[in-house]
Amino acid sequence: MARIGVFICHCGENISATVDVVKVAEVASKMQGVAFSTEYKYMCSAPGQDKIVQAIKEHKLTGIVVAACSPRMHESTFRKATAEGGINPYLCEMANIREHCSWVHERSEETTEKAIDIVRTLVAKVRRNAPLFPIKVPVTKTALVIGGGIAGIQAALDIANAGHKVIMVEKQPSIGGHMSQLSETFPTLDCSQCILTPRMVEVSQHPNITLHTYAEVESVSGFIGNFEVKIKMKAKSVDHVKCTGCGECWQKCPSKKIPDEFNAGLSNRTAIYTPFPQAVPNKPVIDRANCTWFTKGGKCGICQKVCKAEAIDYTIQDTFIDVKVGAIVTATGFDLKHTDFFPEYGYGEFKDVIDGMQFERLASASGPTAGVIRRPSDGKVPEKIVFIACAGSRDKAKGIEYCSKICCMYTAKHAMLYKHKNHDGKAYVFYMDIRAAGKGYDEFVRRAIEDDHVEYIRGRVSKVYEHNGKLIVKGVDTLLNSTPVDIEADMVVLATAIVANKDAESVAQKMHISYDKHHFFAEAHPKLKPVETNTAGIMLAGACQSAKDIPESVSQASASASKAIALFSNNEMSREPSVAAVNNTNCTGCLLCQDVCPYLAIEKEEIKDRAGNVLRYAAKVNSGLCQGCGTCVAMCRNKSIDLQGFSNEQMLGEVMSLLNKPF
Amino acid sequence: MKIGYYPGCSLEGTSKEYSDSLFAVAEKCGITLETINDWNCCGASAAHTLNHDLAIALPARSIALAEKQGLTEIVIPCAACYSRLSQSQLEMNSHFVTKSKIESYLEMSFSGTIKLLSVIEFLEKYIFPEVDKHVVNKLNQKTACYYGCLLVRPKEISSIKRSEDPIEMEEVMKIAGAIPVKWAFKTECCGAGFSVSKTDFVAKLSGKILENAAENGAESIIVACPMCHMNLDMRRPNIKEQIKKDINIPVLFITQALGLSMGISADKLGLNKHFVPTDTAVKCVIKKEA
Amino acid sequence: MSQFEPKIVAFVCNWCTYAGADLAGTSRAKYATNVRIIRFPCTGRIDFMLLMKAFQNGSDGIIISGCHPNDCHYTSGNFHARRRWMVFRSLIEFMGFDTERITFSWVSAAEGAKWADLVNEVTTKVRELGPFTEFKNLDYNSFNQLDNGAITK
Amino acid sequence: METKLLQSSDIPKLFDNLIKSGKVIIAPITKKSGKVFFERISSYDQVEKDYIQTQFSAKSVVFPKVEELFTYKKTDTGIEITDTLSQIPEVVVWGLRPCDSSAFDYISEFFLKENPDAYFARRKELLTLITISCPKADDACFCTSVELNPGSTAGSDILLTQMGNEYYAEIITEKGKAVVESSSDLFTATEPKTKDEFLAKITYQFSLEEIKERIKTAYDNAQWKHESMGCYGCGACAFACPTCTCFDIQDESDGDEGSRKRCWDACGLSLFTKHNSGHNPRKNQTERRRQRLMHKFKYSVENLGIVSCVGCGRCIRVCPAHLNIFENILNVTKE
Amino acid sequence: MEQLQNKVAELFEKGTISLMIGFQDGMSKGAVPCFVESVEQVKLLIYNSYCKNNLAVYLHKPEVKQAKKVGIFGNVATLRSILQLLSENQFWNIELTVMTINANQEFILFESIAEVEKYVQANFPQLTDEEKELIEKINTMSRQERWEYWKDLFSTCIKCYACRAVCPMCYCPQCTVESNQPQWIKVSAQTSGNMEWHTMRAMHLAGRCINCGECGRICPVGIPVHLLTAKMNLDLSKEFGSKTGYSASNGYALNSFNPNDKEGFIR
Repeated sequence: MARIGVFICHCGENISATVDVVKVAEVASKMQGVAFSTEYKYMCSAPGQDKIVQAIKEHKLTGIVVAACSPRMHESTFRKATAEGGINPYLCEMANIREHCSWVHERSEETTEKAIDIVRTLVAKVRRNAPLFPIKVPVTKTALVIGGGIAGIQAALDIANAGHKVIMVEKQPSIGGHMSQLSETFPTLDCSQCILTPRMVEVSQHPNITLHTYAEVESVSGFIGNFEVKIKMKAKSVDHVKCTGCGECWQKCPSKKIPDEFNAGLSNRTAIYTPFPQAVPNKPVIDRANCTWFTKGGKCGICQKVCKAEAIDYTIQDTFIDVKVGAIVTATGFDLKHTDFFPEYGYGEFKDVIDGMQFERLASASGPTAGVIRRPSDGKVPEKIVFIACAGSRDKAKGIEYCSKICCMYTAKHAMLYKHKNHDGKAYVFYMDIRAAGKGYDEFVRRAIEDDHVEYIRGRVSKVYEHNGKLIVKGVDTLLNSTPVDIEADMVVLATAIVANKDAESVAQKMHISYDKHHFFAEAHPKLKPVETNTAGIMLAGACQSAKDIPESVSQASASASKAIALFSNNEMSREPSVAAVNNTNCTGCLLCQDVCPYLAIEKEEIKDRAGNVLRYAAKVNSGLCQGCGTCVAMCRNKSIDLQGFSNEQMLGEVMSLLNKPF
Repeated sequence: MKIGYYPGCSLEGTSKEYSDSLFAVAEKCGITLETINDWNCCGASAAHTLNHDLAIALPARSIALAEKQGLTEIVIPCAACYSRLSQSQLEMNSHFVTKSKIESYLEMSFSGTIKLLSVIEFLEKYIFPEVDKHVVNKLNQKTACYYGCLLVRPKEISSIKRSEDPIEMEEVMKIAGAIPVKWAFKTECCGAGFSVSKTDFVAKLSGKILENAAENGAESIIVACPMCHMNLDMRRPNIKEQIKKDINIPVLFITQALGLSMGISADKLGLNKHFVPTDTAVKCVIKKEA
Repeated sequence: MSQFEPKIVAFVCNWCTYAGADLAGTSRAKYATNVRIIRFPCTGRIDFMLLMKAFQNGSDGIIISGCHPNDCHYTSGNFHARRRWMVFRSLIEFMGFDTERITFSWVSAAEGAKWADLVNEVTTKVRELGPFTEFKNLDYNSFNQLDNGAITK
Repeated sequence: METKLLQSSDIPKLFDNLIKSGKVIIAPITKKSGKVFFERISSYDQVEKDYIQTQFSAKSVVFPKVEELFTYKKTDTGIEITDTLSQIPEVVVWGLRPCDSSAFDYISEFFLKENPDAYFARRKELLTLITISCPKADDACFCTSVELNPGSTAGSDILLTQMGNEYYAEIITEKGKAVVESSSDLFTATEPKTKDEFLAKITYQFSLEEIKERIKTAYDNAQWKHESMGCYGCGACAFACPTCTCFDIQDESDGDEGSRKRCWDACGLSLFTKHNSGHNPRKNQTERRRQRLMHKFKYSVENLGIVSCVGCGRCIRVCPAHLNIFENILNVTKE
Repeated sequence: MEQLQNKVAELFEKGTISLMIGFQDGMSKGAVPCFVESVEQVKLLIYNSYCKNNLAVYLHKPEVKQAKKVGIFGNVATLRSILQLLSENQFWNIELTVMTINANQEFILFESIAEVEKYVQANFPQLTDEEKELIEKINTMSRQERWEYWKDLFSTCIKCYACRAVCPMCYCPQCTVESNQPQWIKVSAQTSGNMEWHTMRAMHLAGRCINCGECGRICPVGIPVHLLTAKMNLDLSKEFGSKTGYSASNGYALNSFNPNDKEGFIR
């Protein structure tokens, strides 16, 4: 006979404000199999948990139902408490009367009734719970880091320095990511390259790190501790073993008119190229889409002729390698909206309307203008620059409601850099709000305004148009009684919105992690699990999760790394035991279940008699591979497979418990 | 082919020529426009600033009447009316409660299935397919297409794709054999909101529009909104004071321009009803070589 | 008399819709109290028999919801489920079952608002349909007696 | 024994009287499947007139396919038990065949001989059987072989035999009398008549005496296997049979409330004798089939002194594998 | 007829089979399933238009399994059953010798399962017109009519499970209706429970049923249960191109999927 304890949480006021918790507890006490029920202000608090421990002892409880918040929030908490009380933690279930009840309904009879029903269904479930024991699985102590930007680099180094193997995959020919494109960095104005490139080199030379540039993740299977990853090595057309990186080839390459991604299209590159001088590895690849040899079918071939190392090989094909890893850090970064996204600012047609990254390149000593800020149209040094913050960001009409977070800071930085380079130049910034929360950030903005006399105008810009050689910026100053402001500028810099990579969605689907509607990857919990995803063993780092500046990306990367390291600190890990199991006396051995299993966890088992002759065949679940989706359970005709923790009895019990009770 | 027609006050008054030209063009293409019986004011400019329900109810009534009349599509040439009717239908369809409330005011049922067409949608849908047969002339002039505000926003109701930099009218003009100019003030405000209270201000805004059109070499300005037309056409003296420039580019309704290309007479199109003489524009027109 | 309040049982997957419902909570979206959520690891786990049971046990409507196609936490559970529902639905359709009372939907972890709307819509719809007496009366013959072959007064 | 005449045209009146007097009438009706079943009816025009034999026998009026013995409900005060005995009404069965009514003699013996069954007793007590003798038969009928005939009065309260457009009524019991008296105006007295020309002709399949004798030694007959391998083990024969009385007590509960039910069962089903251990003393269909046949002609004779087969032929009509009881019996009793 | 008997006799002598499943003459019903265990009994075997039963179901019988080497004679439905069951990994422990009589009344003894596949695929049957008509009739009913139609039929169901007993595809050691931990379907025969049973049966057979129609033919209370599975098969072949009993390596529509499956009701 079950002796279940029911614990109703007030969650401060969060639940008790709309649900009559006392009544719930009182009704619960009468439910079948319930031996004890009570309510308390904060069940998750230490004294709250202690109540459970005590009750188990005093009332010899055989099952626990905690009616509080979502199990996704505190299930583990209360299962621990249950274990402490001396019974199997999996005999504890949570009734979600907060997210699913008290928070979504007004205080009323119905709301309390609903809470009672929720408790009832879970009591019915717990009555049918069985003790479960964690499953031990081996851990492959190698991490995969996807993306070689600052976040990826940091994560890789941290894990590698902890003595574990790391495989880094970067889709570009060089690691470095966006940070390598930046000129100076706020709030210290130290040179981005100077702090980044040493890290890049460290990665390339680290004994524990295997670096695959110009490569992409093709598919991910398996599960935490035991992922199997297929990596696509895009054909570089250059044998990097032979290549000395001398540079002959790209100096001689005739197709020179290809917009240079690294310089944000402000200059051109050749078909065989390294993205930038400090690239790691500093060896070229051939951009086949733009190479005459590949476009014109075997014409040209100059690079091959000039290469003394005979490293050029046009016949190289894409190849695939399979690796086993225990953890994955996803650091695939972000993308920027480009000026062509803004019809009101010239639809990308005005040469001198540029985005933030382009300005970075103009301001960068290694950039196309060697650090002299010139306007792209005619190379003149602009006398007036207008910076427009929140270009796209925080704009429903543009479909981007969120704040891109770093624009306020880098816009201030840009304005400063400009002023430092041209003292008589005028810089205007149109902004909505200035969001400078961060160490030394607000001081930085104030410096821009007060020391460098950058003119900040609080208002939006409705239009930019060309008028005899100038860019007319039509805006408004909302602090000056909304007077329209027209500025004749030489150059306009849009702090365009940070968006997810174009392929973010497909990447997420490859890894089976969820993502928000803007295709930024979703963390497992907004507060308590900010770097994990809801696929165990896959962590997030950097702007692939949301807009971030460098320090944030780095700290998140280190956090992810620490998660991986923690995982690697044991030879085997224990997994949630809610996996499928076969009752092989009933199993027909039709094995139709084999094909539904996405993890190939179902095998064919021989049932033998004592003499060892095969009597029949039956299905068998490999609990190491099974992830507990239960698809096989629903399609097994005579219910010979069942899912621990969500068994047929439990689920049916839950449904039946709603029997003839008025909702 | 029969399409419903909601005139609104302007097209019966200040911009009669707009409706004349619309009818002329439609007739050419074998389309009869059937006016909604007992239509009423759309409530533009006043209602929605005073009383939300009223602002929904006024247009809703006209739409409900149209439904009663068995119309499935209505063309609404006036941009302001179009905006109000669409807004009303949108809210009626998306808010069950509002709908029942308004229906009770109107004592009429409202299905909200009727298709509302702005003049541009109308041209695209019914005139373009016919147009090759009928276009006999090339306008042969640089035109600045001016959209104003109501035609392009809000995006929930507007049929225009690129609200900040629309191109639909340009498409029409190309068909009519004109040369649309690139210019910056397509969607700037003409000041209509203040046409009674702050005429100087209006003149200033409209002036800037004319100025920019002129700078970009426009020989005529094409509009699809009675307000815009009034401000750009009627206020020239006042504008002159404001911008210290005398600009005499004629302002044509899109339907007038199209009409010309179809060889409809200037008078029938009401081109003689404008303040700024339109003959300069009419002169440019040449026969279309076969 | 007071208006009829339908009983609606929602069979949802843990990773998308359950989380979506959580989000609806954290964002304090308000919706009808008529729904009771039963949590499954995946839509693939939802056995059609449970639907029959739910109706038999007096629910007037059912919601089934999980991850959008391609978003399944287990990669393909929802695809299998989708097929199963396609078949199941046409079967009960053929048996004259009122399919209006079963609503299938994809609600992702990010769609708290959609969840709230869904619940409200379904509640309104089922409220209009009224109690599912058709099913509840199955076991009663024309004399309104329990039809088990035993003759009673 | 009284004999009377009843005009066909008066039958509806008879029905009305019976219903008015609060009796429940069970009579043959045709379902959407085209098959004829005994069901409760509210007026004579629902009744099927042209049928050889109903799909199932009339036993369900005294031995329902599911008899709810009682229901219980857990309340705050304790446990409520509702007995269903009081729910049993007065029932008149119309239009069953002589073989069926004779079957009532056997099942009554079965249920009432020692420690009588309350539910059955009550139902039987309130039951009146108005039998109609068989005007036609099919090749499954073999009542004559079990010493009955299409006009036998055994078990009936009234036996009607259609003669043109009037019915010749033999009033056998007091219950029968009561029915007649309740509508005395409809019945006119008449001399006893001979029915034979109005009765169906039934092929004679075997001599019961011989079979009863031979089957005593038939248990080990090798032929059993061949005769019963075809059996699917569906138990349809038992459910259709007027004398099969096996049942199974089932509890259906949801913890707080539930009911105890007596449901039909059949020795043909593989679960019938299956033990919890998984062991099954009747391990295959052959043995189950043998059990059924032996019971009809041997065991029931030993236990109650009655051959529990009335030759209605239902098991033959419903058998998916076309097994034929009298063919089987003949084959397994051959020397 | 002689051909059949001679061939089988031969097979017995060669020791190819130790048990033959066919038909024998039945006084009342024309043809009765018959199990021949020796050459002597071979003369019992007959073939006539009454031979409708799908004998494949008997292949699950323990007695038959024990025989190891089994000969079976049957129509296309029987052959399809065998193929479908092979695709479900059954019969790994019996050697099957399959024979049939084709449309021109010629006796065929298949040398291999591959041949059976060829024959079946060449003579792949459609639903009978009568079945199609009935389904159409039901489809054209209003929803309420359909409900009432089935309700009336199911009310007479006595849960004898004859439909299951005759179905070659129902071979679970323990059927879900017999499971009482948990009890999915009530034991007592009541309409709702009956409906559950038939829904479940149809679902479990969808994509596996080979349309032999036995369940409908034999239902003691005359419920056309075979229509449910037949309808399922129509849909499945339309939606997913499933062909049951088409080969010994048949795919199963409900354990596979296509990311582009089109359905009109999920929102």
